[in-house]
Amino acid sequence: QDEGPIKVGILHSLSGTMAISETTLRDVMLMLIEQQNEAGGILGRQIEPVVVDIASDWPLAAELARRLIEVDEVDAVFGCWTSVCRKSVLPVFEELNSLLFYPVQYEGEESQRNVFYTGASPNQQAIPAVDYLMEEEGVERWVLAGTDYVYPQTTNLILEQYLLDAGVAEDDIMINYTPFGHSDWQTIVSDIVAFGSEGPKTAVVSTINGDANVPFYRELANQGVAAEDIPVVAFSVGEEELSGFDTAPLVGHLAAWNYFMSVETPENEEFIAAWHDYIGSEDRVTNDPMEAHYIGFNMWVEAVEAAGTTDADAVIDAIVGVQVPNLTGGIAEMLPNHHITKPVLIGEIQDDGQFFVVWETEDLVPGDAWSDFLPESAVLEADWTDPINCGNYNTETETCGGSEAVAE
Amino acid sequence: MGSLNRFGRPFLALIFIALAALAAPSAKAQSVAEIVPQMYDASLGDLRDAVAALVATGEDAALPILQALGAGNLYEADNGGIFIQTGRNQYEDALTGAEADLDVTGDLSTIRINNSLRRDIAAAVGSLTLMSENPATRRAAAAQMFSTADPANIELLDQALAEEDNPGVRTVMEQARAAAMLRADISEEDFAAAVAVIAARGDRQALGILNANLANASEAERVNIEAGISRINQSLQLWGIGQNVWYGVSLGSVLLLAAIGLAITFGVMGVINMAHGEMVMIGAYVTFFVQEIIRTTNPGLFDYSLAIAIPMAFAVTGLIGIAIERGIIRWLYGRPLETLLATWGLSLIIQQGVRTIFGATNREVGNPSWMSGAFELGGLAITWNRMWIVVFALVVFALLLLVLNKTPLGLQMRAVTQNRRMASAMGIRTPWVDAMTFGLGSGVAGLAGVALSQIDNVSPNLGQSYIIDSFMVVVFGGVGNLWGTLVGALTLGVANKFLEPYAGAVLAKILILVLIILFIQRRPRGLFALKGRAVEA
Amino acid sequence: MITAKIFEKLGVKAIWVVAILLALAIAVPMSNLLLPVGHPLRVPNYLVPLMGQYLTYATLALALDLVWGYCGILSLGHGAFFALGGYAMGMYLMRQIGTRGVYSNAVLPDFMVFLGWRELPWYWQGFDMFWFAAIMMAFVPGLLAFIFGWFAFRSRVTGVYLSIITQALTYALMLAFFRNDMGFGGNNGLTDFRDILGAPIPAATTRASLFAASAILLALCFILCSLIVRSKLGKVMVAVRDAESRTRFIGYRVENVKLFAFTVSAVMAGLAGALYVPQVGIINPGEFAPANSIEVVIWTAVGGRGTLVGPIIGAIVVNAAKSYFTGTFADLWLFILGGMFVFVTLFMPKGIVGIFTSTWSALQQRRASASAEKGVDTEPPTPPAQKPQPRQSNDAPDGAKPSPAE
Amino acid sequence: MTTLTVTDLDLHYGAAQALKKVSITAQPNKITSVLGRNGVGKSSLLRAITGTHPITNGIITLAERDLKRSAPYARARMGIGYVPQGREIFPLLTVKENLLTGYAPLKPKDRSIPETIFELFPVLKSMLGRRGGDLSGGQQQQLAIGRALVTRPSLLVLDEPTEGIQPSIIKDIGRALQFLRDEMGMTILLVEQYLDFCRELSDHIYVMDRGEIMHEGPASDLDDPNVKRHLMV
Amino acid sequence: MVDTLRDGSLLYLDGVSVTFDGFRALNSLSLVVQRDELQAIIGPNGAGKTTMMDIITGKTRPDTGEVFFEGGIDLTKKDETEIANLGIGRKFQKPTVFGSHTVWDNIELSLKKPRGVFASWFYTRDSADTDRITAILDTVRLTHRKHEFAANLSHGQKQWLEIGMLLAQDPKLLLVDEPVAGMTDSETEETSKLLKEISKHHSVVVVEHDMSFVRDLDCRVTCLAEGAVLAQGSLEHVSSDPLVIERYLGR
Ligand SMILES: Nc1ncnc2c1ncn2[C@@H]1O[C@H](COP(=O)(O)OP(=O)(O)OP(=O)(O)O)[C@@H](O)[C@H]1O
Ligand SMILES: Nc1ncnc2c1ncn2[C@@H]1O[C@H](COP(=O)(O)OP(=O)(O)OP(=O)(O)O)[C@@H](O)[C@H]1O
Ligand SMILES: [Mg+2]
Ligand SMILES: [Mg+2]
Repeated sequence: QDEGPIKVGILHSLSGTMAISETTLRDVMLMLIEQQNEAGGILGRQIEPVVVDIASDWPLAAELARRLIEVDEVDAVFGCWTSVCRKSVLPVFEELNSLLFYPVQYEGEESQRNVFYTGASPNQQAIPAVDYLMEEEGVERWVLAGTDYVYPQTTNLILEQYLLDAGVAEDDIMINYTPFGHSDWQTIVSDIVAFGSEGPKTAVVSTINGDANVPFYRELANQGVAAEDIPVVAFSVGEEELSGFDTAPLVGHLAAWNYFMSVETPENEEFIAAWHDYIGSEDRVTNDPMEAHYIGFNMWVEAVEAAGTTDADAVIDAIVGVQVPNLTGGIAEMLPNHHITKPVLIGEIQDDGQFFVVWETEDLVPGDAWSDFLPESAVLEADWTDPINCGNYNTETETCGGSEAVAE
Repeated sequence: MGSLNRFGRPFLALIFIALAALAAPSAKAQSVAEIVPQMYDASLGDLRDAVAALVATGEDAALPILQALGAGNLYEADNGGIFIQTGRNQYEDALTGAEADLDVTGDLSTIRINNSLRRDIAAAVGSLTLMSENPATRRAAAAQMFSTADPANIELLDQALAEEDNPGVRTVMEQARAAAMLRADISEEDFAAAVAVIAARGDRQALGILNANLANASEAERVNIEAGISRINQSLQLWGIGQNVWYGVSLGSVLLLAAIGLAITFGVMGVINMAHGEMVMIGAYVTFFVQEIIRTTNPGLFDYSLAIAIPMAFAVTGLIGIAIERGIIRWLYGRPLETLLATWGLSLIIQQGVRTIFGATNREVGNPSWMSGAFELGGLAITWNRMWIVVFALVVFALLLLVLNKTPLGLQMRAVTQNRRMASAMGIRTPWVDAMTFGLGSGVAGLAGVALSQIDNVSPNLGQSYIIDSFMVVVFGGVGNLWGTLVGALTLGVANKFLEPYAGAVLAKILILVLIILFIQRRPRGLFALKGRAVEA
Repeated sequence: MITAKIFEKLGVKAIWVVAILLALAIAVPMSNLLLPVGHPLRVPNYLVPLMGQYLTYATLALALDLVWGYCGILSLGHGAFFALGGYAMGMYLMRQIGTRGVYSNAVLPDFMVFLGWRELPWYWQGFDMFWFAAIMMAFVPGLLAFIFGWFAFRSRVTGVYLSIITQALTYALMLAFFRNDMGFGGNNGLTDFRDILGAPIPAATTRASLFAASAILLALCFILCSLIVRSKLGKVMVAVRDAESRTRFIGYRVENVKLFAFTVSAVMAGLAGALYVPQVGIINPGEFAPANSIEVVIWTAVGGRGTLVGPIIGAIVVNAAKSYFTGTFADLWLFILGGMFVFVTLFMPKGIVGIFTSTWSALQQRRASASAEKGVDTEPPTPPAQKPQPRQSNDAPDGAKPSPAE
Repeated sequence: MTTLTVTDLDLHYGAAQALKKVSITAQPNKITSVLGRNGVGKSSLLRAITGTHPITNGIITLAERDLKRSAPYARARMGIGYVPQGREIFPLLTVKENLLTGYAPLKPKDRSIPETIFELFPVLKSMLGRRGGDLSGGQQQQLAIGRALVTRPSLLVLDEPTEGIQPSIIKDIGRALQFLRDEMGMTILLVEQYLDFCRELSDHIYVMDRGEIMHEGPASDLDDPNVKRHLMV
Repeated sequence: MVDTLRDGSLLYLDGVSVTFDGFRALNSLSLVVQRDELQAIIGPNGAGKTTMMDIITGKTRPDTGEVFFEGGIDLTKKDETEIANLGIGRKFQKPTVFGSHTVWDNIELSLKKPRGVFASWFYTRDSADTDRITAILDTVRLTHRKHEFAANLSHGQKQWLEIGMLLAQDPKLLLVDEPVAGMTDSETEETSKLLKEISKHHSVVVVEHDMSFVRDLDCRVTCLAEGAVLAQGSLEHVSSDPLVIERYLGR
């Protein structure tokens, strides 16, 4: 049975609205697998990628996840970008007891035994970014602008609480939501300008998602919103998004991530070189979710080697505590809550579409599954090691909430 | 650097004294020649010190270095040298002015700065250029000082005002002085005068300054400021309505552009053209392609890239449209609903085709300089790209109207789509007319793509995001009526922009859809409904 | 002998279809549950919910065919009714989670807890009871269709205007459901279902039952549609499709006919959506996306509009192709599927079913012409190979093989 | 000279055969009429000649040129003008635009609307700006005839042109056809149910029944009981 | 006085005017149709004959004027369906039939039966209906084509089918717009006989340009011109009116 290749599923959108972001992740996974195979595979076996296209269609994602696990019998799946994708495949992974590595920053409030969250949770991205603006730029007024869906809503909820706790007046926070793919930003940008002209230093915290960003930044540039006056810090804008337009008028606007292509470390240089080589173009950029896949894949490889098998239960046990280098010179560790440690970097947009790191956390920040700034989840803890072995352990009642309590 | 300004050294010295307050308390004065080498491989903190030190030197040579650093044109070489970029691949030594020899220096890389440093530099450069010979530069410097509003600048501004004879620049300087005064410890009359100056300016920035001073003003001053604020707010409100109309018109023009090709293929020909969005998308990719070629072969032509892309996009999408008509649509006349199925299939194929060729990610399409930035028209801020898009949309509309109503081809197009068999019996070459009509509709869609590439993503999904709105516009306006499409697009645009501030972008969009549904109940054949026997079966 | 009468009204074709569906409803679960794993005839686990899902799609397509194929109402918003039914089911399933949610809140679903909701909104009340939820699955889509249709048909909105406002309807609903403030879970929708009627959803028996339920629902809907279509009401519907105003001058209330068909169709779509949700495990606003509704139109067209069987075949074929190709030719599947649509339009103008009927009638014809040479006035009503083209309607009628009155 | 000959023509609608081995000839300077009951294939014959419905078999020649492969517009360019049954006006074009569609086969220098059209149908002149579809049935019929004349045809094909037209104008149309025949040398092929009209105008008649030509002869044959039989119910 | 005229009549039009984009199609038209009366209407093209029928059947709303049916029913307040169900049937000038229904079904749909949704759904044809349809098909001579799609009929056959549909509706008032256009002379004669037969128990209004047909009908004739009544009376009377000759019949 141990003969033949080990199969790995790649579950990304190659068409539809999300293809724009996710296609790259498919490519990077194929590259990583190719590299691993050249280095001898795992457990002496080759890895075989199985690629499917979920076509930005979430029921289809669940269907294809099931098919990957049941028909193709993959041992681990790397995939999804949106939360709804993850939410829709999650029951499948739980039911069939397989592994999902999820590479994108998300709203938190989740920890599942079969899922490994290699992207940032809000405490690894949003909170440090706000801290930076408050301390370094002296921002007192806040525009929280986001696309109207769960990630921005949750993040903004957390941020709002955080800002109120930090003494910001309610009047000094403006929250604005726009539909997916919003393309006419004239009114909103001018509202931001108006809000910003009311005196104290103002910044925009943007959780605007995907396609909407290019027109948003173009409008910012055209209405002359300069970073020196009203900086915009974004959590969903990376190198990939910036490659769609001329960033010269936007120099100085910010993004908070755990990785930037411009970080100069040997690992990163090697990674970028390999990527350019693999994709056959020097123009292609790297970004944060790619690094997350890089980390996640290496962690899985380590765990499988350690466990000596690809069996899901064994890997789940073995992977907690696994440490692999990230691309920014630190070490990523898989925590018991299935999130990882990450550095937080704040970068300013440069005219070449890259980010210049202007600030970074001194230590790695451990990912927090349950936000401390939401009352209901402040008491929750996730720990997938014995004796707790629970995704939502209530530290007050000392019980494991939800289905596991019943199932176990 | 010869004479830096009109007043020479004594004046400069004065500036530097004034700026000393702003500069970090450095232990002892250094010379530019000493400071510059320290900028090599410096941390942001070190750079900040260096900037302060440079300002403190009082040397002429400091200004170009500061300007270069602010603009991201200051480079460090592997060998520790510091260079200023003077042109494409041209660098000169910041201290000696010698041309850089890359063999000696090694690779050059930009010295990166952050926002707060950028602000410091802007303030410093502002002060240093306040006496420049060029009025535009002086004006910019004054404007910079207005936003910095630093009391330390007051003396400097007084000096400059004494010499200033350009009335425009004077006003800005006075405003800058007033802004700075508000922060200083001044008498009540002076305060009132300053508030008046700023309130007279009447824009958002003025409002910002007044608001900022509200918090730490005395009781009497507060009354003054509040009066100023309400005056500004009043005028802003009025202008706000105009601004909203403009936003609406500009949104409407985008809708018009997106829809107008469909008004032909769907409105005139009756083909439920689900591949319309893909034609728009291809138009955008043609723009990308044209710009890409220009970038690699002749960057000087970049400002003309759109002028080149417009006919190219029209030709490319028009030809594709003709090919589609000849290959597929022509078999489907008489079964209009089937065109939905075929063109849907086509749109899938085209999208994936573009994704395969150009990749799934966004492609970079730049704005030529004349499409960038904004200008003020009274209290209206109008961005150039929106403004040109409005003009472009109207021109395309007018041309199309002309073609459809005033040329034999237009007449034949309408005749063919109303009764293909009879048109043929009248001697009209229906296959040719069909191909031309579909080609024209597709070509116009391609033109829309050129315009949309200037405000939106250029990705394989571009078309999808406009197709629904396009159908809404055409149907709302009344199928088969070009004027309807125009009025429909503008109405929806303006309505949207008036709802948005109250309801938010999401609800505004929902409300617009509900309004369309309700409107169609009142006018079941759209805004510009055709009436009479001719249409009622 | 009411059954005999119903049989007669249904016609042979419908009885066949219903029989096949019922056989499937029994055979597939039995094969999945009783045969050992690895048995060649066993339907694998993953296929059961997938096939169930196809059957709900088929029901949706059938519902669309009733209004589009027969009544000439091209609804580009039928996905909305499907999704509303799905949401009603989803709300029931959410309430069934009870304290097993991550925050252990007995009343509020998880997404409400972490977005800071304090109490259950009024419109969520009652969904913990299956009977109530079940009524809502039919009632909500039906009511929406009724209200929408009441106004639209009374105002005589027809043709593309109607199509586009149905599209506007589903689009508006999509945007509304995307909003977190609506209380339906925003873009994540409703997920993480546990039980349905006390049975755990992942269990094989539950899956099999859901499959059987989908097959039976489809069979019932097919019977209903057949009874409508083959009655005089069905003929009135076709008359409305061909020449709406002429129908009025004969004295039929066109708006009532349309309203009836539209509402019945929406109810069927809603029920289909309700069965769809537990089988895929999620309902999110993406189901309201206009493109989804357009796809339903496409399944129907591919299968053969105005034939009742066609949409069922179309829905299954297109979706099976999509499932297969997205998994197997991840980069090429859009070319294949898109090419398939173009091919069908060009070479199979009456859809897949059209191929069968035309070969069938060609056979019949050969037989007829072999037996007798009659001339222009040949008696047997062979459906013309060329479609009749009533001029006033933009909706070319086809299929609906005339059932000669005798 | 533009003689039209049709030889052994077969035409099908799907499986049903509407014309069987039909042969006719229409001469210049003559009005040739085709008569028959409803549904015998008269309109089908004209559709075959104008190319608006494909034929299964047979030969159609105009001035000795084979028309078999030509599209309707090519035939129009060879000089066939067609007044179809049911008017087939372009409903959303104005009356003027309807007339202008007749320019398509003309050389630029010939592009004008003959005054005779307005002399014949004065009502059209007063309604130039009205949409064709809004006209009354009879006005549409007049427009259809006028529209065909704009193309300056050498062969004029008319399918029941008097249908729905008021008696005085029917008389005018008759006079106009005679004028076109006698003065312009036009070849005219007329399908008509209105026997008196036919009798008065025709030079030559064909009688059809069940898709076949049953009789051919001069107009006076109309009173032949053999011919009458084919026209009776 | 006027009221008694109205009350006794089946159809009563008074002062009806209608304007399309400034063009006055009906100009204060007044017309009365008695019960069981056959009335022929003639008039130049564009006189407003079809428009008048449009108004009676609810397709067009008059700008001014009264339209009453059976004395008291105001037709201007009713829609097409209601008017049809009151018992006013119409044959259109341009034949409009249900193309994708067979000839048989076209007639069956028109049969006078309850028109409700559920009534239609649960309708079953009894032998009386079958007989009636067969009879109508015989009358309009389409029996041999009863299984043919109506779209496949020739122009004249569609005219006949329309007449058949009108007969099937069994209305109190039949509005027949140019029934014999495109029919042979002998068919024309048949049609006039048919209409005369029907008018024994129904009111019939016929619009025609075929004078010999109108003569055969042998009934009261109204000549409209420019939207108003030009002459009324027997055919001889009307056709000798110099204005009618000038405007309509020609010399
Ligand atoms: N919807 C409309 N818009 C504009 N004009 C109209 C409309 N309907 C009718 N008309 C005009 O009104 C006049 C009367 O038309 P109507 O069809 O009633 O004539 P008619 O008496 O039936 O003539 P015919 O004998 O030719 O059928 C005509 O001149 C026609 O052009
Ligand atoms: N589009 C069609 N599809 C199928 N059959 C048709 C079609 N058009 C005509 N037919 C049939 O072909 C035969 C000849 O029709 P055609 O229209 O040529 O008759 P016609 O002599 O012009 O009659 P009319 O005097 O009624 O106009 C008829 O039996 C008719 O039913
Ligand atoms: Mg005919
Ligand atoms: Mg008329």
